Amino acid sequence: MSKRLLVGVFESEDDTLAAIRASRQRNFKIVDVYTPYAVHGVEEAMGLAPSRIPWVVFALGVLGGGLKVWFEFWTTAVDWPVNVGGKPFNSLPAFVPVTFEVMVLFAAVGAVLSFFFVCRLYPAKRAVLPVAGVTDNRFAVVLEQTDSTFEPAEVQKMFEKLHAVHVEEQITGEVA
Amino acid sequence: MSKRRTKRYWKSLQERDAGPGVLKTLADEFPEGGPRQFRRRDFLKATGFTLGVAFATGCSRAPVQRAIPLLSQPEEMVPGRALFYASTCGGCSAGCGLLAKVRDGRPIKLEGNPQHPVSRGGLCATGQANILGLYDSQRLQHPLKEGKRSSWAEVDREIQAGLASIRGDRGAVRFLSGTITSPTTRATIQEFLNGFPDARHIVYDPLSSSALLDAHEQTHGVRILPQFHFDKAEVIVSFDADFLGTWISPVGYTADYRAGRDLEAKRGSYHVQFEPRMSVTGSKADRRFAVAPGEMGLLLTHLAQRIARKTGTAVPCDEPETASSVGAAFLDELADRLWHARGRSLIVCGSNDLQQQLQSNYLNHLLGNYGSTLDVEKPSLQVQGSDKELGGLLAELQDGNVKALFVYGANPAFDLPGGDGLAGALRKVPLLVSFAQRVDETAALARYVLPEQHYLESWNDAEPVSGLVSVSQPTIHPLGDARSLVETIATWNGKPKSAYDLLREHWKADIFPRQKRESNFDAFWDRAVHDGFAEVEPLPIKSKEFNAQVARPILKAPRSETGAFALVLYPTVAMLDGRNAYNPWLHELPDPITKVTWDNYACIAPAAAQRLGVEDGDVVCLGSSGGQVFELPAYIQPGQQDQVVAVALGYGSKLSARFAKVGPQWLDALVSVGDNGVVGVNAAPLLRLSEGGLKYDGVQVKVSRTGKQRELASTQTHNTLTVPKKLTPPGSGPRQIVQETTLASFLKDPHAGVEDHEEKEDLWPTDHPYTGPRWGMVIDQNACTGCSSCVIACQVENNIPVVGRDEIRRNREMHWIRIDRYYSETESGQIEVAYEPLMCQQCENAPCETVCPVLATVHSEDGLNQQVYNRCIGTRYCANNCPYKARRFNWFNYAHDDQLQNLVLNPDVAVRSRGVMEKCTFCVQRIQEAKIEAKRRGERVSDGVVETACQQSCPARAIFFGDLNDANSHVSKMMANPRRYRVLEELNVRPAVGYLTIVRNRPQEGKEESKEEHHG
Amino acid sequence: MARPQAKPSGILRYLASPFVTLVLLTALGFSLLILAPKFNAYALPGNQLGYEPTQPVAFSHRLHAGELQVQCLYCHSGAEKSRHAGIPAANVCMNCHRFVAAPLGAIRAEDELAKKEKREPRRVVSPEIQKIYDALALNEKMQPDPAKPTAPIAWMKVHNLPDFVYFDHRPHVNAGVACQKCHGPVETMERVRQVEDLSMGWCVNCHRGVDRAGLDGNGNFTSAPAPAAQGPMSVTHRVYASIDCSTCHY
Amino acid sequence: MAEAAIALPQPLIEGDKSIAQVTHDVCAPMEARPTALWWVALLISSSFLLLGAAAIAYQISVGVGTWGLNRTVGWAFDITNFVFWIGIGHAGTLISAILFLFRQRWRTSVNRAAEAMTIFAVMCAGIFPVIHTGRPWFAYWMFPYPNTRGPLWVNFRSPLVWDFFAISTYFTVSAMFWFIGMLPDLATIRDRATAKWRRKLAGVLSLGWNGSYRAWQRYEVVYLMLAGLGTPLVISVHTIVSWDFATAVLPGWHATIFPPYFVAGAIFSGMAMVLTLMIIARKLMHLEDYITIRHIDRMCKLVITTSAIVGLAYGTEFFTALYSGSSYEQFVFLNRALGPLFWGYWTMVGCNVFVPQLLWFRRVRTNVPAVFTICILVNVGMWFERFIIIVTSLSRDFIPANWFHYAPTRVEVATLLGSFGLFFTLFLLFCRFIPVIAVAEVKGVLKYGKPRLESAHE
Repeated sequence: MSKRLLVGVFESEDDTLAAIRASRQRNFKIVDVYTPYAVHGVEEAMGLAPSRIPWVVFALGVLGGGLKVWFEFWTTAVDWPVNVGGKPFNSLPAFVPVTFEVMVLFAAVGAVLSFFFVCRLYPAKRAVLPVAGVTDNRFAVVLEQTDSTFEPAEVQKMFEKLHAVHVEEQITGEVA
Repeated sequence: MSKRRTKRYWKSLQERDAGPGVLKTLADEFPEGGPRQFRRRDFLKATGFTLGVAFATGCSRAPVQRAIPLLSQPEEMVPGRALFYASTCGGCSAGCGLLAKVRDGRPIKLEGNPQHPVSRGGLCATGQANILGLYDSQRLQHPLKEGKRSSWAEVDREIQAGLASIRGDRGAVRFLSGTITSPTTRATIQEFLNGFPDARHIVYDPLSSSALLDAHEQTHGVRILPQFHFDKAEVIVSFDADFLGTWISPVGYTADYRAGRDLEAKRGSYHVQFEPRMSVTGSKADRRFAVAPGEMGLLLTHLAQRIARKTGTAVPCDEPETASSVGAAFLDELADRLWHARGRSLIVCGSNDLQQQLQSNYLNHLLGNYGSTLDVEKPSLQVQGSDKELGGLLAELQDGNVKALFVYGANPAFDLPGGDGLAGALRKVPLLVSFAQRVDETAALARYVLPEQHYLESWNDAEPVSGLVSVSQPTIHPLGDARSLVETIATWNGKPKSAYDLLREHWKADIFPRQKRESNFDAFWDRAVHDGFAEVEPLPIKSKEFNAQVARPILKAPRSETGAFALVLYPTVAMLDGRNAYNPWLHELPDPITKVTWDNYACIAPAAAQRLGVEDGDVVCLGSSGGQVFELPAYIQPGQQDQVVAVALGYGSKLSARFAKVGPQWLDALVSVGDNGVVGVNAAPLLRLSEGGLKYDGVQVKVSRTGKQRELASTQTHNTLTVPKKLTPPGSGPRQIVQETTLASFLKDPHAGVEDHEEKEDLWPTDHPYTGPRWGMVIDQNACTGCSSCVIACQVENNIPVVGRDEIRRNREMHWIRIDRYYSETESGQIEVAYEPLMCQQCENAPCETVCPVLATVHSEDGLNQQVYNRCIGTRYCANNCPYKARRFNWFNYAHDDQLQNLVLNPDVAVRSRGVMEKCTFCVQRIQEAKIEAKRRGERVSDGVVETACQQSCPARAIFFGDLNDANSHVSKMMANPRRYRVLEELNVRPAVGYLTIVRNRPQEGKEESKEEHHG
Repeated sequence: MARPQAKPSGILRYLASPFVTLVLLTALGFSLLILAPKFNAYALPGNQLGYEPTQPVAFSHRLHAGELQVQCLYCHSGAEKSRHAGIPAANVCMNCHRFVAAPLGAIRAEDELAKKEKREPRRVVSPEIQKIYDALALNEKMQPDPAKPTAPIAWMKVHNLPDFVYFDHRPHVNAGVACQKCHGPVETMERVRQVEDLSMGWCVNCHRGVDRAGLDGNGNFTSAPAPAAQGPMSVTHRVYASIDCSTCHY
Repeated sequence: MAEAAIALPQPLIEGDKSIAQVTHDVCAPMEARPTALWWVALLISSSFLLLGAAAIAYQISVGVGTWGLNRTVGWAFDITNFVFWIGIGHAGTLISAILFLFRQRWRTSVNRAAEAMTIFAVMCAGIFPVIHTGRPWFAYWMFPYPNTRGPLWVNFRSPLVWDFFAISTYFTVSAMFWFIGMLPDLATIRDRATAKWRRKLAGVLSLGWNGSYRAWQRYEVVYLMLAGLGTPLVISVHTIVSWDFATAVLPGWHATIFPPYFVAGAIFSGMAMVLTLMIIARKLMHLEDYITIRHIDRMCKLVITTSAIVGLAYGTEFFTALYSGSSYEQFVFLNRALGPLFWGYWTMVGCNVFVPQLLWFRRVRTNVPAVFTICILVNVGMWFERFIIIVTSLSRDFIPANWFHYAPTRVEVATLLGSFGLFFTLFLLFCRFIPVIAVAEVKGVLKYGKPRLESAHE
């Protein structure tokens, strides 16, 4: 299932933002935007929904902390209670530091893994770039030619007006 | 199986390091055969049952261990269970009773025999340490002829031939020995000497009390040593007699002394000590005066004159008193107290000066102490040496008149002042035979060296006190080809017999008739062997009326050269006269007073040191007028007389020439003992044999700095409870680590001197009720004399390694129990000493436990602070967090490569490897054994069944141990004693160890009750 | 066309699947978690589960303890009164083997053979039992032969514990723990084999179980459980297995 | 223009760089052959590393006895170094996490290096708790894993177990934070690399990052999450380290002031170390335009702030001791100031309290050599702070008979030098192989302080 794409390449973030806004205005389907750094405002311009990762992180943090406090209680007061320095078997206050650390560890590892998972990032993944330089100094706006109302030449003109350095058409089955 | 033969496993480090050789060593050690009467110990052939001698010879996946059962198992012998044999300590001539704990055929621990009348349960540090001598791999294994290996047959033949020719020539035969208390040995020697026309047995003691005996010869007509009864004395005045430390029979005297100060019975004797240096005894004295040795006679005379006036007898000399450093007022008061307690007082004098001893006798006579606190009817035989006879022998030797000299239990070439001259004279003796366990200085000169058995491997006896005959029995098959003296002499006498037969014969003939209780000799003998001693009629004494005429007043102190110091030579608790110089445990034992190990040194008074510009560890040069020069590190000793330099005897011995590599060897390890490992410097050349006596304080020396340094290996560097002045927070006094009071205050309020702390409430309700026993300990600091016997007892019991001088210098000693020693100064300038034995306090709220990450130290249900060596990873956090610093860390793998020496290891205690923490466990192995045995019998562990090693050995009975949950146990009662406090109680760690205050019999210091001083 | 920038190959590519990685990692984690407690039984040095060494004398526990029903404590009498159960001294063997020198079958066969050959039956001694006689240096008349040296039998120790563990047979035997509980069905074994791993967890879990539910797991404490006030070391509470460290480590 | 310049904040990056220039400036030195200076530096630092490795190998094979510790002083150089390095590590997380949360955009020039420093410092620190044990081969027993001993777990009441968890969590989170931050830059390297190995390696590590904004959006969220988690974490780590002492009974350790005192001290020493490294890096790597005098100035302000907190803590300790009425406590502090280690105490006070006062002067703050010297002194002072706290409290605690001194051995000194060797070796390798400056982040702040001109791209 191939797609016809139109890629506009820009040199500055302001131009890119303008191009995104213009495309949105015209209801073009923006496949993605490629930038060398996190450009502020693209999110709103593209109309992306907020990420749900924070919820995952929160849940994992609660889970980690809960598991740990249970584990500490179980090991010291249930499984093998030992008299340590005359302290009670369930020395809850002393369990706080480790619980906190494990909570943070679960949350942080969860955050990173879920980020990798949702972004489909994994070691040695083949990087697919729309055009060269998007990790250096180029900004790319990728539009999908959804239907016949999409006129590539017109869009190219629009991009060029917004100082696009280069506009090209691509056919692919893979670009996400 | 062969395929897997790549990996070697071992059961213990000793085995790993030794490999298959272990088996060989062990086989050599337990040779087959042996005298018939040892049949019941034949199990030794097969020792090594299950654990003792299991060995690994390189093997399969599993460590191959063999279990070798006995061929025929004696009834009383169960592998893994200890047997106790009553015996007599041969460490010195005091003759204390001991029980040898034997596991699987080898003695592993010596304990005091509680029934023994001499020692009554205690055993001193040297006695405890003697067991290491048994397993000394440098002990002589066979006879030597001219330094080369020989055989008994050869030496017997040659010596007998030599003796025959001397007998023919009517040549002089001399037998030189230290005090021999064994009646059998004495009789055997006498029988041997009787076969020669000119033969004499000469007895001398390197730590001589000859003058004491000579004085009694003059005053009582018999040369005896009276038995002292310190328990009966209410006032004890000691003139430089270190009777709690090294003098004659310290263990017995300590027991007596403690009985006389039993505060539970409201008894508190008054002890005054006059001495030039700080001795163990002086440190316990209620009033102590640092007096130059020359002044001692004056003081005796001054006191005698005062007492004489009170008796109304003619004062021997009424010249005006020469001023002394003590002050007339105190002497008046002392005379009053003595007079008040006449018949219940005791004067002892440690000097070897006849005149002083005569004065001392005279004082005792005036006070009516003979017959009460001094027993001449049942005298002590613990010291018999005669310096006069020694002098005679030395003269004979110089003249070359002695044809044969036998030396037994003595090392004249080392411990007499003769030096090279004496060595030359000894060399001139055509037949010089030395009976020795090791090649000492004398043996090195001898033509024949005959290996003498250790007292734990031979039969012997002793009569330390007239009428008390004590038995020594073997506890192990002899380890080498040694032979006991009596067997050797019996062979020469032409009647070769075993020591056992000789002993029985002698007993049947001489000892058995002296008693009437038993009519059957075998029953008498069995009982004696079982008990370890027999009480019989004392030897008859024909003493005369006291002859006061011989005690002439001493009116003048000897004049001293200006700028010179009086040199005082003294024995230490560990080394005595040097006979223990081979023993690393004793070298590593901190001196009770100085806390220095592995050295002797020149003790100098603080003021004198300041004058000389000398500090601790500065090497000073001692030069005598005779041109002798000694270099020794200085040690600043508080409480020492200003014009005195004190040096310990017994060091610098050839026996110690083995410690070059003692301790861990690593990058920064310093060889810090002397050449060849010799420890210290021999000070014996500075002794003087004059006026018929060995003089320990007869030399004047000039002291000068050398500019060299020698850091002393001390286990305690801060000596008082007051912190340095500039670091003292405003308003804070000395730390209340040790709490003390005076007798008067104690009698008013037994709780006096105890700092109270309010009971702190727990944050949480406790999860840990102690429903079973709860072990606890109480230490009576008033009873503790600092003798350090507990330290060695603990070391033997708990397999504590020797770390060597360099490690001690780095403050890494491993002793689980240490005795902290603090000095304090009274308003009158008297230096007082407080001892505080400190081991793990087994805190209920133990700070060490909370911080261990791996649960290697946790609390047991009977209140012990357990330390699990195999779980420990060695973070040392517990040791840091221990307020008592009672924990010890294995910084290295300490040497366990001497296979023979390893036989002393207690099989019930793990040998710790490097990197783990260890500490006092309250002898948990003994607790476990008692618990299991009690449970087997369906009983509770009854009070007194578990005795910790330190408690067992304590001559002063200062340690109480038991179940705190048992209200009737001794320890519970001591815990409830009003004198009880806890160290650092304010930290609320709740130690299970309580301490009882020190009660000093002197006026209270400060404002309150300053006039109170006389007691009931 | 999109330009692939880096081209992973082979195994990397396979591993690159995040799903595979995740599954593998999870599986690894779980298997470690599950296997860890059993690790000792398989790999760790010093563990001798299944150890069955050849003994110097082919002594059969199956015959003695199984068929002949000799009590364990008859030979291993130390178990009652000492830390070590002990291996019997040769004189204990001689209590029976003074008279029994060979299996009955062998003696009968010799008897018959002798009858057949019309001679006195010879004394039949099994080669294994002969080893005991040799150890004790006995001559044919069962008398010590002074010419021969005695030589104790060096048995192979089967159940070994590390140096830092102090196991004591006494409390176990006296509390009524069956020997088989730790040593397995010795009465069925020709040669003794180690059937338990003797790990600390194995000891501790048994101790804990006993404290909770008695020796048989049914609350039977042999004698009545002690009133609480008397505490764990109480006399009546004979079955009490402490899990204090110092029970075994000192 | 002049008006605009006044109205706008000063640019964070100097030299009016274009985006491509930024990429080039940071990446070019990595792609070129290493300079001789770099080789010399690596040679020196790696020889120290080898020395330290030899010392550790010797210590592990022979025993902890090769250190100057004794039965009174059970910790000294080992734990001093541990706390010192952990403290150093704190600045990295502070700059990347806390300053990120506070939207301090000037952090972008320094955060990469600071985070790297954190990780290397934690690695240096992590060595010491392991090697200080008597049996390091059993150090893993601190982790509660199922075992054949019952199972026997660990003591969760012990601060050392807390430490174990805190440090491993801190290391993991810092490493993840660093890696996530580096992801876009790795992609940049991959895409401009000419060397095959570099392209391959960066290709594997960059996880297929392609600058997609959908990823950027989540990236920003995760980065924020990690910063949010890292901030309490960094505070907890040094708090827990301080509890190693504060939960103990020793006078001078047993103090509630320790957590804030230690955290402030950690940030203090960390900032000083960041400054030290940045000053070296900007010279060596010619990054003066990115790490500007203004960066140094701001970090100096942080140093003086934390110095003031630390100084206050020193004073508070004395006051608390005085006020406590406990003579042990009072003695310990008198002993610190006037006892045998007085020189160490006054080195600490001088370097940590008095010397940083110079930073009140702007002229000092903008004088690079002066700042460099002050920072070195601060680190010396902070090392001594830990040493003094540990050793003086241990060497003279409750019972005078136990008092003993401590002196390090050659092995300990070599181990300390080795930890510096490890740190600088790793840092030098970092400079060579990883962009020292967060390229993607710097690009984001390029326009900061520049007039936004419509025709910026003629």
